[in-house]
Amino acid sequence: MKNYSQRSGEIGDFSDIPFWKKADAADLVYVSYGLLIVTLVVVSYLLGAFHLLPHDPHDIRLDLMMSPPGTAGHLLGTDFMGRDIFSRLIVGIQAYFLPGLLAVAISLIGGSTLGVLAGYRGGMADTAITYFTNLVDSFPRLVLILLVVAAFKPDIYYIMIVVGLTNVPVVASLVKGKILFLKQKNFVEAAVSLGLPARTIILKHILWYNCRSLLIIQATLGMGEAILMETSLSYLGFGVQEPSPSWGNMVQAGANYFMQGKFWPSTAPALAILFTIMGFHLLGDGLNNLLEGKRGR
Amino acid sequence: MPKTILEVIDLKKHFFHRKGLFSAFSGEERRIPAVDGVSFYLKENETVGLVGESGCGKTTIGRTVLRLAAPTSGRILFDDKDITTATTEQLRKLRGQMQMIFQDLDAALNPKMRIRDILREAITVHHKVSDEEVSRRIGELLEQVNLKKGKLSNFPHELSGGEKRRVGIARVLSVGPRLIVADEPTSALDVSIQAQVVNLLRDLQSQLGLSYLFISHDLRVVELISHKVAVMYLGKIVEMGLSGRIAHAPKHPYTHILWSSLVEKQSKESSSATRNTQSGIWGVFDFERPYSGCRFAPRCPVYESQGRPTVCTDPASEPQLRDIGDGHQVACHFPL
Amino acid sequence: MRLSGLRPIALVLTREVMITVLLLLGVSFVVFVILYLAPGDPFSMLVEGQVQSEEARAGAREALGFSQSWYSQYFSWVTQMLQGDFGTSIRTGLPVASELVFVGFNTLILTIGSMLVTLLIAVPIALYSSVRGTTALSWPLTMFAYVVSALPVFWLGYIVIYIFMHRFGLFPLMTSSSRGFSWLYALLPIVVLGVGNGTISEVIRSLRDEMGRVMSEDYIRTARAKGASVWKHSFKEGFLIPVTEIIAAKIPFILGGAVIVEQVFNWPGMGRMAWQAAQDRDFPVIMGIAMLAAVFVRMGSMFQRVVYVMVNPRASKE
Amino acid sequence: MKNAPLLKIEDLRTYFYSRSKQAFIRSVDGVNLEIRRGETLGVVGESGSGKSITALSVLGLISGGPGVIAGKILFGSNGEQKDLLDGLEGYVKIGREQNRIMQVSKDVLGWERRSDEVMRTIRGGEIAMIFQNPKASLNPFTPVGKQITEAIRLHTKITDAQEAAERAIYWLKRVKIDSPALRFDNYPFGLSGGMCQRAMIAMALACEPALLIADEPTTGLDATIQSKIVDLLAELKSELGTTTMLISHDISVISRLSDSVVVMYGGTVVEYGPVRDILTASISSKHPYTSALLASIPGEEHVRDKVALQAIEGDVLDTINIPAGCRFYARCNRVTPKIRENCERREPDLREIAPGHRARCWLYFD
Repeated sequence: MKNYSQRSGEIGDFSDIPFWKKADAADLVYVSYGLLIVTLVVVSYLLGAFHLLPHDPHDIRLDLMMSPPGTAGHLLGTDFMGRDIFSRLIVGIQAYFLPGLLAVAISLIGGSTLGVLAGYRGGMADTAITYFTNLVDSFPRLVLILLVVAAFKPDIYYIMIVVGLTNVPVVASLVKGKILFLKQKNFVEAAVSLGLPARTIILKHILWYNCRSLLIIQATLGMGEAILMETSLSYLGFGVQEPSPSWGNMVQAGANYFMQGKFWPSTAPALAILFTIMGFHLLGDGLNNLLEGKRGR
Repeated sequence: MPKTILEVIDLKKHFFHRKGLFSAFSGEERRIPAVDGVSFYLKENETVGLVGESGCGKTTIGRTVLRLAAPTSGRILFDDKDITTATTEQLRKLRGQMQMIFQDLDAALNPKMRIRDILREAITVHHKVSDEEVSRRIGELLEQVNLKKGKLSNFPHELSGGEKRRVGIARVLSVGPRLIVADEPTSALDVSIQAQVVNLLRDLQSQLGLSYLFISHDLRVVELISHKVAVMYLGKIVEMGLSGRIAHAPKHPYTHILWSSLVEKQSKESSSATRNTQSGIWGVFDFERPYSGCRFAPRCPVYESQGRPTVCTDPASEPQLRDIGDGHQVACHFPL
Repeated sequence: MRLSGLRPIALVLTREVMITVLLLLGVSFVVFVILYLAPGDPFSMLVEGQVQSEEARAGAREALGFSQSWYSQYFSWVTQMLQGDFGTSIRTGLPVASELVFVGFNTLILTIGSMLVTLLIAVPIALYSSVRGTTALSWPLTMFAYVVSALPVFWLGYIVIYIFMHRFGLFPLMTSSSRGFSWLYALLPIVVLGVGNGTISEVIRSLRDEMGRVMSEDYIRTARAKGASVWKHSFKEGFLIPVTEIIAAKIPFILGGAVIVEQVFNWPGMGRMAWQAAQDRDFPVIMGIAMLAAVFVRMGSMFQRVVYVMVNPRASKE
Repeated sequence: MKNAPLLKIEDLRTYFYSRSKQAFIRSVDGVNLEIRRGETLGVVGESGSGKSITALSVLGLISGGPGVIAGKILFGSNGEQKDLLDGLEGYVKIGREQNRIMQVSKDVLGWERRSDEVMRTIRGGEIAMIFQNPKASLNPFTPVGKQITEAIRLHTKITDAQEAAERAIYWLKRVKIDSPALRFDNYPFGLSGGMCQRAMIAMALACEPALLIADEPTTGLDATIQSKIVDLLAELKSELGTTTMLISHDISVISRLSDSVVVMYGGTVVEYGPVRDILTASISSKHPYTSALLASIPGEEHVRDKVALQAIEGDVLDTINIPAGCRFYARCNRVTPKIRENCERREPDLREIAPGHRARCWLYFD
């Protein structure tokens, strides 16, 4: 059974219907959850940056080694060196926050530039960008990162530059697609024929009005991607190195104890990864549906 | 004697399609002569209609004339000035005087902008104008296109087709053009709304002294609104003249077929006579089919009834437009 | 009829092979540039690694020299590679090429298996939700997809290993000493990578959207209007083409995931080897792996193109 | 029974729902019409008048909720009369406020299943349909001939592939496609729009349906091709005598091919009658919408005298916002003071104003 009902009263002016009534309930839940996660991440980042933590994350307490969650003062327990897991989780955000923003910035700026070049100018630029996309797609991202790590040094910023660069084609093709859609509707031509300068058309009409939601969504997805990459590489031992905490190297450090049935040292960061990445994904998809109206009529 | 505002001399616009990735090396290209040597002129306060089947190049002419696309060869004179090689910046200035109405209702309307902002932007493109002046101009434009003020704060998707078209026209008028290329301005609209738009365009012409290049496949509308009509076939004008003569005394077999197909649909009993003139019309209409001589010959009933004269298919004697009196021009070896 | 049907496929294949060659050259160039710019001149190390004997190496050093221009260095390296010489591993001293065959095969099994697992999970969900729209089941299914896509695959691996170790008393790690190929050893990593490669929700979404788009095409309406099977008519465009596209597009992601899963399960594949090589700065190995991975990816997209051309009569005309 | 109409639609309602406006789009809102055996019924109307949705509702091809919510579609091809919406009430609950439907609960999936069951033998076999935009309406992945063969094998006694193929070629020839045997193997992308529409017509007629629904068969084609398609339809009509429901916004097409005409506006029928009464007779005895529509089409006299067209003021009715009174009231130029109140408040019925001629207008009754 599906229910449909019309508002009683005068139809005609719909502007007084609040946006959350028009939207799909699921999307609102997605976006609220996503925003909650983003807020938590930002707040935790700031807490970590100013060292406002329950415990010093580097404070080794051999007497408290492997205390289970709930031990007095240690909400999530301690790890194999007796360090507070909760504090280390908060500090772990330092590992990906700024590098992740860098990756997102690279992909958005690079992607919209190339996308505009390919979509607006077309021709050779388009062909070149297609090849660039194919080239980037030919590398598994992680293999490329391993190569860079081996050649230079295992530095999280190097890794994030690669992540950002490899996301450039994704953003570029989306921006290009949008421009081609607008072109197909003669929108760009109409703007040119009105006499608008190319700068206004590209910056104001294309990027600002028509690509902004797309870019916001890509930013959230890109951040999720960056977190995944950072944690994966730290897990593999190439990202953030002990004793600096990262969610990835925390999982790795807890792995041996996991097999002994002591779950918490690796489960806490793993769940943090799960819920955070999910938050960014849900935020992206929810925003996509809200702003672009993928569902319903 | 009204001044000539637009003159097009032997305009050609060819599109090149590369056949694939490696064709750049092999030089294998597909050439589509969308516009293949077209000449005509448009006087001030006059309307020239451009008709033809889809894909015959009429829209391309409109775009090229406004230099939205660069011509392959030929010359375009606007106000006796050659704009064929004008720079982007020169063109941008010229756009204050020549405008285009697009077939797609949404073309002129940024979906994320309110109608007021769309009009404001258009008003301020070419002139620096104060805010009061902008609102005064907006009010004036709304009156000209007969649109309610309440619509100003709406977004484009909240408007009906007719309203969108009116906003599009208001946007075009806001820069104060003298020449408007109207590309199928009524085809996306309902019959009852079409009539409103046709009337509006005619009123605007008499009020503002506009000149129209009116592109449409709707023969009745073209006949109604145009002073002169040019009939296009495969990138060429095959007949041109006063609209009444084109409609009622066509000389080119193709023009005859176009107009009789209108009557055909209506008349209950299609006479065998008209049916005969249409024989052979099933030939597919496209640029890729090779032809030599007259490009209409493969579909031409006269060519058939004359016993396929060689002059029609001789590459050396492609029929050219020639005057047969009263400014009526036809490109046919055997005019009706 | 049959033969004329094969011609476009052959054409596409040649085209794709040419593109692949071009892209592999590009890949090798990117690899070269990275190593060329890296500190400690790893590229010279690499070229040296390709030369077997000590005397020859000295000769090569002389021949190549540090003063030599970058393009001749690149050229000589590519020529060596084309002759099947990927150099010798710095760590083991063995020729890289023969090892690549072994690890490549292992990873290929892992990749193909995981792809199948991903599709087995994603396709039914996508079909269900594209046909049924929103139902009571959509919410849990969607959530499942999101959770699975955000799940760190290494941790998922631990859980699975833990369960098997404690519940079934099995130790599902592929150790170097293990002889033979136990199906369980093979199956677990495949399932873990298939579930945890992070692409499931995207696969579901793109399949569902594509199916939905095709279902609203005019020709599907025609099929319904004439009483024909909608599935039959939508199969090619709504299922076959998007699935092959997904396979081609997701291979790099699965290969990336393989690096981690092979690590967790001690699977002797490319990923583990790449990890080891990155730690040792064993450039001949890591390069060889990068090239091999690129070959895998291109093979996937070649497969997709061939299917597309076979299915779409229009594509073969172009 | 013999004189019963082939298709009789009673009070059909097909709604859609706009989430953003929280309101129903009342695309088809109480349509009544009938098609007699052997006749061609023309359905004229502008966009949003509900003409295509009515046709799709008949075949049960509406997707998107709530869809068909009320009415009867009586179809009787071989003796018995069958309601194609039989049992619909079991799947739909309707809530009204002041005689207007404001709530609908529908078991959409259940109804779809049930409808597919009822329609299984009807679709393609008893009722065939051709669509606007023929190029997109043919499966681009299958040769044209195969698509026709499929229809033949589904709905006729011919099940042998070879025989069906021969039959398909016969029909391709019948719709005047030159070298039909060659075209048989062509994919739709290799054919022109006119050719595709011919193939669609062949596919629809190959199963010898009792009713053919042609939804805007000429729209989007070039003028010369349009007239050729109309010629073909006229010829097939005289040869086969297939009962046809012809939907078009193009009045010239309707007037050429139809015996009776239905004029639709804003989701209802506003006028019904023989074609000569409605599309050619004097203004006096017609629905104001019909006469205004006819007047707004450019004709000989406009061109000759260079006079302005008589446009209908205002906009096409938005079927979300249906007024309480006459749907055409806001745009009507023939409201008299005497009937004004009725026009504004109450919707008129579709009533007979002359033998065989019905209109929905207060002008003709009080």
